[in-house]
Amino acid sequence: MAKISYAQALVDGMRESMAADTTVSLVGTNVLGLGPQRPLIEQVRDEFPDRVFDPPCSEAGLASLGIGAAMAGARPIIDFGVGSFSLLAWCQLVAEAGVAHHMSGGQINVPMVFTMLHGLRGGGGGQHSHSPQAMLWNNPGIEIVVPSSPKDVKGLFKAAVASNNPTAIISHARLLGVEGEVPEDDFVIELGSGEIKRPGKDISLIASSRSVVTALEAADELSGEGIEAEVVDLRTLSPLDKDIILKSVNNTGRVIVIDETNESCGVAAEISAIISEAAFDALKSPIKRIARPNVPVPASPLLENCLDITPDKIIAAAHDLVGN
Amino acid sequence: MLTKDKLLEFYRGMVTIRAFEEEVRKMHNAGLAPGLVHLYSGQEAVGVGACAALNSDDYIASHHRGHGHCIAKGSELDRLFAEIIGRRSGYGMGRGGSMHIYDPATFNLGTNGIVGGSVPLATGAALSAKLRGTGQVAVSFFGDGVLNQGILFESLNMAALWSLPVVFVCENNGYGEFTEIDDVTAGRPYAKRGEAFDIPSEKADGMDVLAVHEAVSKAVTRARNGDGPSFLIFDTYRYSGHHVGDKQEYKDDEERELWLSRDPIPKLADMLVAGKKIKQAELDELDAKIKVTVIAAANQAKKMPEPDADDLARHIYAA
Amino acid sequence: MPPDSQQTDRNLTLKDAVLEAMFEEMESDQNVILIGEDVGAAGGVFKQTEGLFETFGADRVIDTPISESAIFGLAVGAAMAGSRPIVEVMFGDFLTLVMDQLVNQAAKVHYMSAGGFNVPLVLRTGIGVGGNLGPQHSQSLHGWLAHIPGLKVVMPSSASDAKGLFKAAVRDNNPVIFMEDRMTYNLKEQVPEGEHIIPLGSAEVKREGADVSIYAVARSVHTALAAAEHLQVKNVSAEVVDLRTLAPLDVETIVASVQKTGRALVLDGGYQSFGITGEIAATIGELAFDYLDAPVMRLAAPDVPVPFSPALEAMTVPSAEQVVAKVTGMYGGLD
Amino acid sequence: MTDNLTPDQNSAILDRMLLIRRFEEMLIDLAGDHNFGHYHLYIGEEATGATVVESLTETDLLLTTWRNHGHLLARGADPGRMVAEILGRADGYNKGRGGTLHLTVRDVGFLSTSGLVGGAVGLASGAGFALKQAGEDNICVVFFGDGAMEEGVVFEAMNLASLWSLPVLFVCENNNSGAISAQEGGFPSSEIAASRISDIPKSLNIKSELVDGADVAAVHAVIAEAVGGMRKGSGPAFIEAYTERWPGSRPLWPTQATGVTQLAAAWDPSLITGEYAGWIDEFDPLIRFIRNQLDAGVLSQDELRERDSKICDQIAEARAFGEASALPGPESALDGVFAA
Repeated sequence: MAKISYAQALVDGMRESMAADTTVSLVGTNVLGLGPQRPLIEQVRDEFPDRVFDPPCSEAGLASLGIGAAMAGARPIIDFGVGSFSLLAWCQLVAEAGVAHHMSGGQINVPMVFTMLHGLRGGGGGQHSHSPQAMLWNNPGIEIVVPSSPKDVKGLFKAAVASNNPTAIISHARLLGVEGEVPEDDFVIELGSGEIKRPGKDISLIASSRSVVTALEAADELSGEGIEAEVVDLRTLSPLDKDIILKSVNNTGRVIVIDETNESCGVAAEISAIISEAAFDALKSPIKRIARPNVPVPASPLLENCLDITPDKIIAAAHDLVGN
Repeated sequence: MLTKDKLLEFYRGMVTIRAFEEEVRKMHNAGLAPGLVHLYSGQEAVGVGACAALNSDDYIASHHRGHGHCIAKGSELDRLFAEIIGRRSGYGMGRGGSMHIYDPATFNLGTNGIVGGSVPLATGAALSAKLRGTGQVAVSFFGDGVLNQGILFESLNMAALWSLPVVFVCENNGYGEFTEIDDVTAGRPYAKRGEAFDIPSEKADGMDVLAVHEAVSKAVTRARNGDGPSFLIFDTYRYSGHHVGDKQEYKDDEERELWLSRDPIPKLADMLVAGKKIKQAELDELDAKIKVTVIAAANQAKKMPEPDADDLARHIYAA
Repeated sequence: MPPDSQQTDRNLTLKDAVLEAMFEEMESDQNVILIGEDVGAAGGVFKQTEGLFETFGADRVIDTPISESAIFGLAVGAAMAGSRPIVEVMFGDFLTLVMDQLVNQAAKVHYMSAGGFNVPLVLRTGIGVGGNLGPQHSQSLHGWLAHIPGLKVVMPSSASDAKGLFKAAVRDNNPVIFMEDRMTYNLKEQVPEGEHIIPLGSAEVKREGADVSIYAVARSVHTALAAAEHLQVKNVSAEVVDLRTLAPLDVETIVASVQKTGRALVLDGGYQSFGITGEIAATIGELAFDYLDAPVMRLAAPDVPVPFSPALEAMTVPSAEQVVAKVTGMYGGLD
Repeated sequence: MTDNLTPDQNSAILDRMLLIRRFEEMLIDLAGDHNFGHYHLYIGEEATGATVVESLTETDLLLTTWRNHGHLLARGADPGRMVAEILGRADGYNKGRGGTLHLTVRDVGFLSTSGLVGGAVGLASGAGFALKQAGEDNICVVFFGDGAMEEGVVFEAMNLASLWSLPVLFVCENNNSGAISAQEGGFPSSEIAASRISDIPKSLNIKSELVDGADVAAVHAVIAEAVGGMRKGSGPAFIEAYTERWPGSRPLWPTQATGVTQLAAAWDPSLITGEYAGWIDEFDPLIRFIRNQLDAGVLSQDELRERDSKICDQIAEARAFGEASALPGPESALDGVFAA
C-alpha cells in the first residue's frame, strides 16, 4: 500500500471517476484550496484537458449549471472552493438539487458532486471557515460526505460520482496534507457506511472529518491511562450509519460526540439526540458534545485556537464521564 | 484645477499605502499576519483618487484587497496593522483580520471576504442616507470578479430604480484570483453591464490618480444632486498577485513591465516635478518621512497585546 | 392605523397583531422602514402589510424587484448606516436566496467589527406547510438559523406573543428573524393595546403539567396543546412549553420543566435531522440527565421535501395523534 | 410579417393553442370544485409556447416555470395526467409531489419546472452545458417570465452560456406590457430599471430579439432563425416575447374575467362585449390567429368548430381522468427522496 496525502487521494479518486465515465467534468479548480497541495489538481487537467473548466466567480450560476447538466444526463463536479461560499448558491443546492428527484415523482435524477473545504484553516476568519454540513442535512435530498483519511476520500469520492444523487464532498482544509495508506486496487467505499477507526470498550468517541484524527490522538493518550476509547468515523452524514453508532454505544455506554460544526443545531446535537432516543437504556452517563462554540470564527490565531477541538478537550470530557 | 496641496495629498496617500503594504508583506512572511493577505500595491490611484472625492461622512464599502481603502478613508495605521496581525487594539479586536476591517469613525462599512459583499452594503447605506436625508453618498469598491456575480446585477437594478446616491467602482486588475478576467467574462465593454440599467457608466485609467479623481468626483456630484448611481470601471494592476505568496506564474515579464511603467506614484511625481510644483528632493524627503511613520505604526502594532481569550464570546450580539 | 386595531374589542388575528406592531414601531421611530416584494401598494401577498404604504408613504414602505439576495444585503448596509429595516422575504423557503448575506454578513458584522457596527434589522418571513404550495414554498428552515451565532430567531405561536415579540425584535440591535407560520395567521386572541413587549429569550409555559414536558414553537404549540387535552383523558398531565425564541434559547425554563416532569418530547415543524429538536434533546441530555425517567423523544417533520398533494402534504406535519402516541410510548403504552 | 409556416404547421399550432386555452378554462372551473392551491395560467400567451415547439426536435430539452401548462401541452404531454398532477393524484406525472407549480414531464423533454423565480434559467445553462459536452446538435429552451430578469442567478447563468457558447434559447415571456400598475393595487410583474429587458442579455453579448408574443408568424420567424443558428454552434440566444396581460390573471387568482372564449368572436364583432372587449379584440392571440387563418382561406368556420369540439371532448375526458384518479397513499410521502 502506498502512503499518499489526502489531497493526492482526492485527485486520484477524481481522475479514476473521470476515466471511468466521459460525462464527468470538473468545473472550478480550487478543490485543494490555495495552499501547497493546490498544483495537484493540474494532474486532472493534464489528463482530461477538455473536461476541466475555470469558471467565473458565480457560485449560484455554477451550481445551477451543474444541476441542470446532471438533469440532462452529465455527471459534473462543481467546486465551491471554500465551504462558506456554498451559501451563495444555497437556493440552488437545497431548493433545486435537493428536491428535484422527489418533486418530479422520480422522473429526474441529479447525479452530481459539489466539492468544498470547511473548518478552521488558520486565519480564515468569519467568512472562510464555515462548516456547512449540518445545515445541508437540515434540508433533505443531498448526500453528505465528510472523509477523515486519504483512503476514505478516494473511495468515497468514487462512490459519490457514481451515485445518482447530488452529493457534497466536504473536506477539512487541514486534512489536505495529511498522509495515509491507500490501497492500490480499484476500490469504492459505500456511502452510508461508517467505520470503527479504533476499537475500545470504555467510551465511544463519535466523529467525522478532521475530528476523527483528533479523536484518535485523544484515544491514544487515554489508552495510556487505561481508558479504551472506541473511535467511530461516520464518514458520511447522509446517508447516516445509525447502526454503527448504536452498536458502539451499546458496547461502551458512554459517549462523546465530536464535531466541528457550530454546537447549536449542529452535527453533535443530532447524533446525541439520536443516541438518547434509541439507546437511552444503554447510557451510563449523559452524552457529551464537543463542537465549535457558538461564535463566528475570529481571525486572530489566539482566538481561533480557542475554538479548535483539541485532544485535551476530549480527554477532559472522557475523564468527566468515566469518573461519572 | 487641483491645488498643489490636493496633489500632494494624493501623493502622500499613495506612498503611504505602498509603504504600508510592504510592511504587511514582511509581517506575513514573518508569520505574524495569519490567513491570506491580499495587497493593494499597484492599485493605489483608485482608492486614493476615489476617497479624495468624498466627504468624511460619506460611506465606503470595500473588499478583500481593502487596506488601501481604509487608509485613504482615514483609518489609523497602527490599528490597521494591529487588526491584520490579530491584536486586541485592532479595529475588530483581532476577530476580523485583513479581510474584515470595519471602521465606523471613517464611515467604512468594512473590507469583505465575500466576492461582491461590498455591493449591496454600499447600496443599502445609500438607501439609508437618502431616506434620512443626510446628503451622504456611498461608494462600493469591488474587483473585476464581481462583474460575474448576480448580486451586482440585482444591486445595479435597484440603485437605478430608486435613484440611490451610490457609486459602483470596479477595480479591474485583470485577474479574479488566478484566472484572467477576460477569459471568464462575457460581453464587451464591461461598462455595458451598467448601461443596460440606464446607469451612466464609464471606463477610466486606474493607474492615473487624477483620472480616477475626476471620474469619481463627477459621479459623487451626480449622486449628491439626487441624480442616482454611476458605474465606473478602472483598469489597474496588482503587483503582488492574488495574495502574498502567489508566485504569479500566469503572468509574463512583458505584462509586468508594461504595468510597472504606468505606476501611479512616479507618474504623479513626474507631473509634480515637471510642473515645478515641487522638487524631486522634497518628494524623496517626503517618501522617507512616510516610511518612518509607517514603520513606527507597524512596530507600535507589534507591541500591542494579543486578544484576551475571555473576549472570545464578546460582541456576538449587540446590547 | 389598521382598521382592526380601532375596535374596542381587542380580539385580533396574529397577522393583524403583527401589523399593529409594525404600525406602532414605524410611528414611534422614523428610522424603521419596510422593504420587500409587494409589501407596498399591494399591501402584501397575504395582505399582511395592508395600510402601511398609505400611512407611511413610498419612502418608508418600499416595493422591490424580485432580488432577494440584494434586497437583504441592502438592508444590512442600511442597518449599518443607521436605518432599522424590516425586510420581508415572502416565503421562508426563499431564505435560501439570502443565505450568504444572512450568514456571512448580517450575523458577523457586529462581532468582526468588535461592536463597531450594529445590524438592527428584522427579517420577517412566512413559513409552514399548508395550502398545497409544494416543495419550494412550504418549508420551516429555522434549524439553519439557530445554528448561526449572531442571529436571533423568533417564532410566535399566538397573536399576543406575536405583537410583543415583534416590537421587541424591531427594537433589538441585532439581526432578528421573525418567522410566522402562515397557518396561524388567522388565529385570534386578546392582544394588549399599545406598549406590549415580550423580551426575546423568554419561553412561556402555555399549559402546566406534572408528567411530561412538551416543547414546541409556533404552530406546533397548538398541536402540543391539543395533544395535552387528549393525554389528560389518559391521566397524563402534560406541560406545554412554548419556546417563543430559538435564539436566544431559554435553557433555564426548558430544564426547569423537565426537572419537574422527568419526561420530555420535543416537537417541531422543521426537519428533524440537524434541526432544533436535536439541539433541545441534546441540551436536556446534557443538563438534566439525572432527572430523566425516559429517553428524550423527538417528533419533527420527516426528512422529505414537502409534497404538493393534499394526501401527502399532511404526512409532513406532526399531528396531535402522533404526539399522543409518542408520549404514551414513554409509558410503554397506555389505554 | 410574411407567413413562413406551412399549412400543416399552422394547423398544428392552432390545435395546440386551442388545447391550451380549453385546458386552462377548464382549470378555472376545476379550481371551483377542488382546492388545489395557488395556480398560474398561460391564457393570452399561447402563441409563444405553441409556436416555439415547432422549431424543436424530439431530443431537444426544455425547462419552464410555474406558468407551465401551455408549454407542457404544446410539447405533447397528456392532459389527463396533468390534471391528475394538478389535483395531487397518484396518476399525476410527479405522483402528486409537484402539483401545478412543479409539473414536469421528462418523457417529452422537460427537465425541471422550478417554482423559484429564475430557477429554471440557471438550470438551463447546465442543460446546455451537458448537450454541448455530448457533442450533438440538440438545444435547450427555457421559458421564464419578466420577473426572472430581476434575479442575480439569471445573470450569472446567461454569462456562463454566452462565455461557453452553450446552446440555450432563453425565451422571456414578458406579460408585463400594460400590466396594472402597483398604484391600482395590483401586482406589477417586474421592476426593472432597464429600458428594454433585452438590453441585459445584450450587455453579455447574447443575441437578443424582441417579438410580439401574440403573433404566431412573428414568433416563428425569430425562433426558427435563433434555433437554426444555435444548432450550428452560434451560442445562446435571447427572445423577449411580449404580450398584453390577460385580464383574468388580475389580481393574483385567475378568474374567468373575459368569459369562456367564443371562437366566433373572430368573425362576429357583436360577440366582443364587456369590460375587456379591447383585450379580446386586439390582444387575444387565439382570436388573432383564427382571424388570420380564416382570412388566408386555409381554415373554415365549420372546420374550426369541429376541431374545437373534439378538443373540448378531450379536455372533458382529461378532467374526468384526473378527478377519478386516486390520491396517493399517504405512506408514500416519505418515498423517493434519493434516487437508487
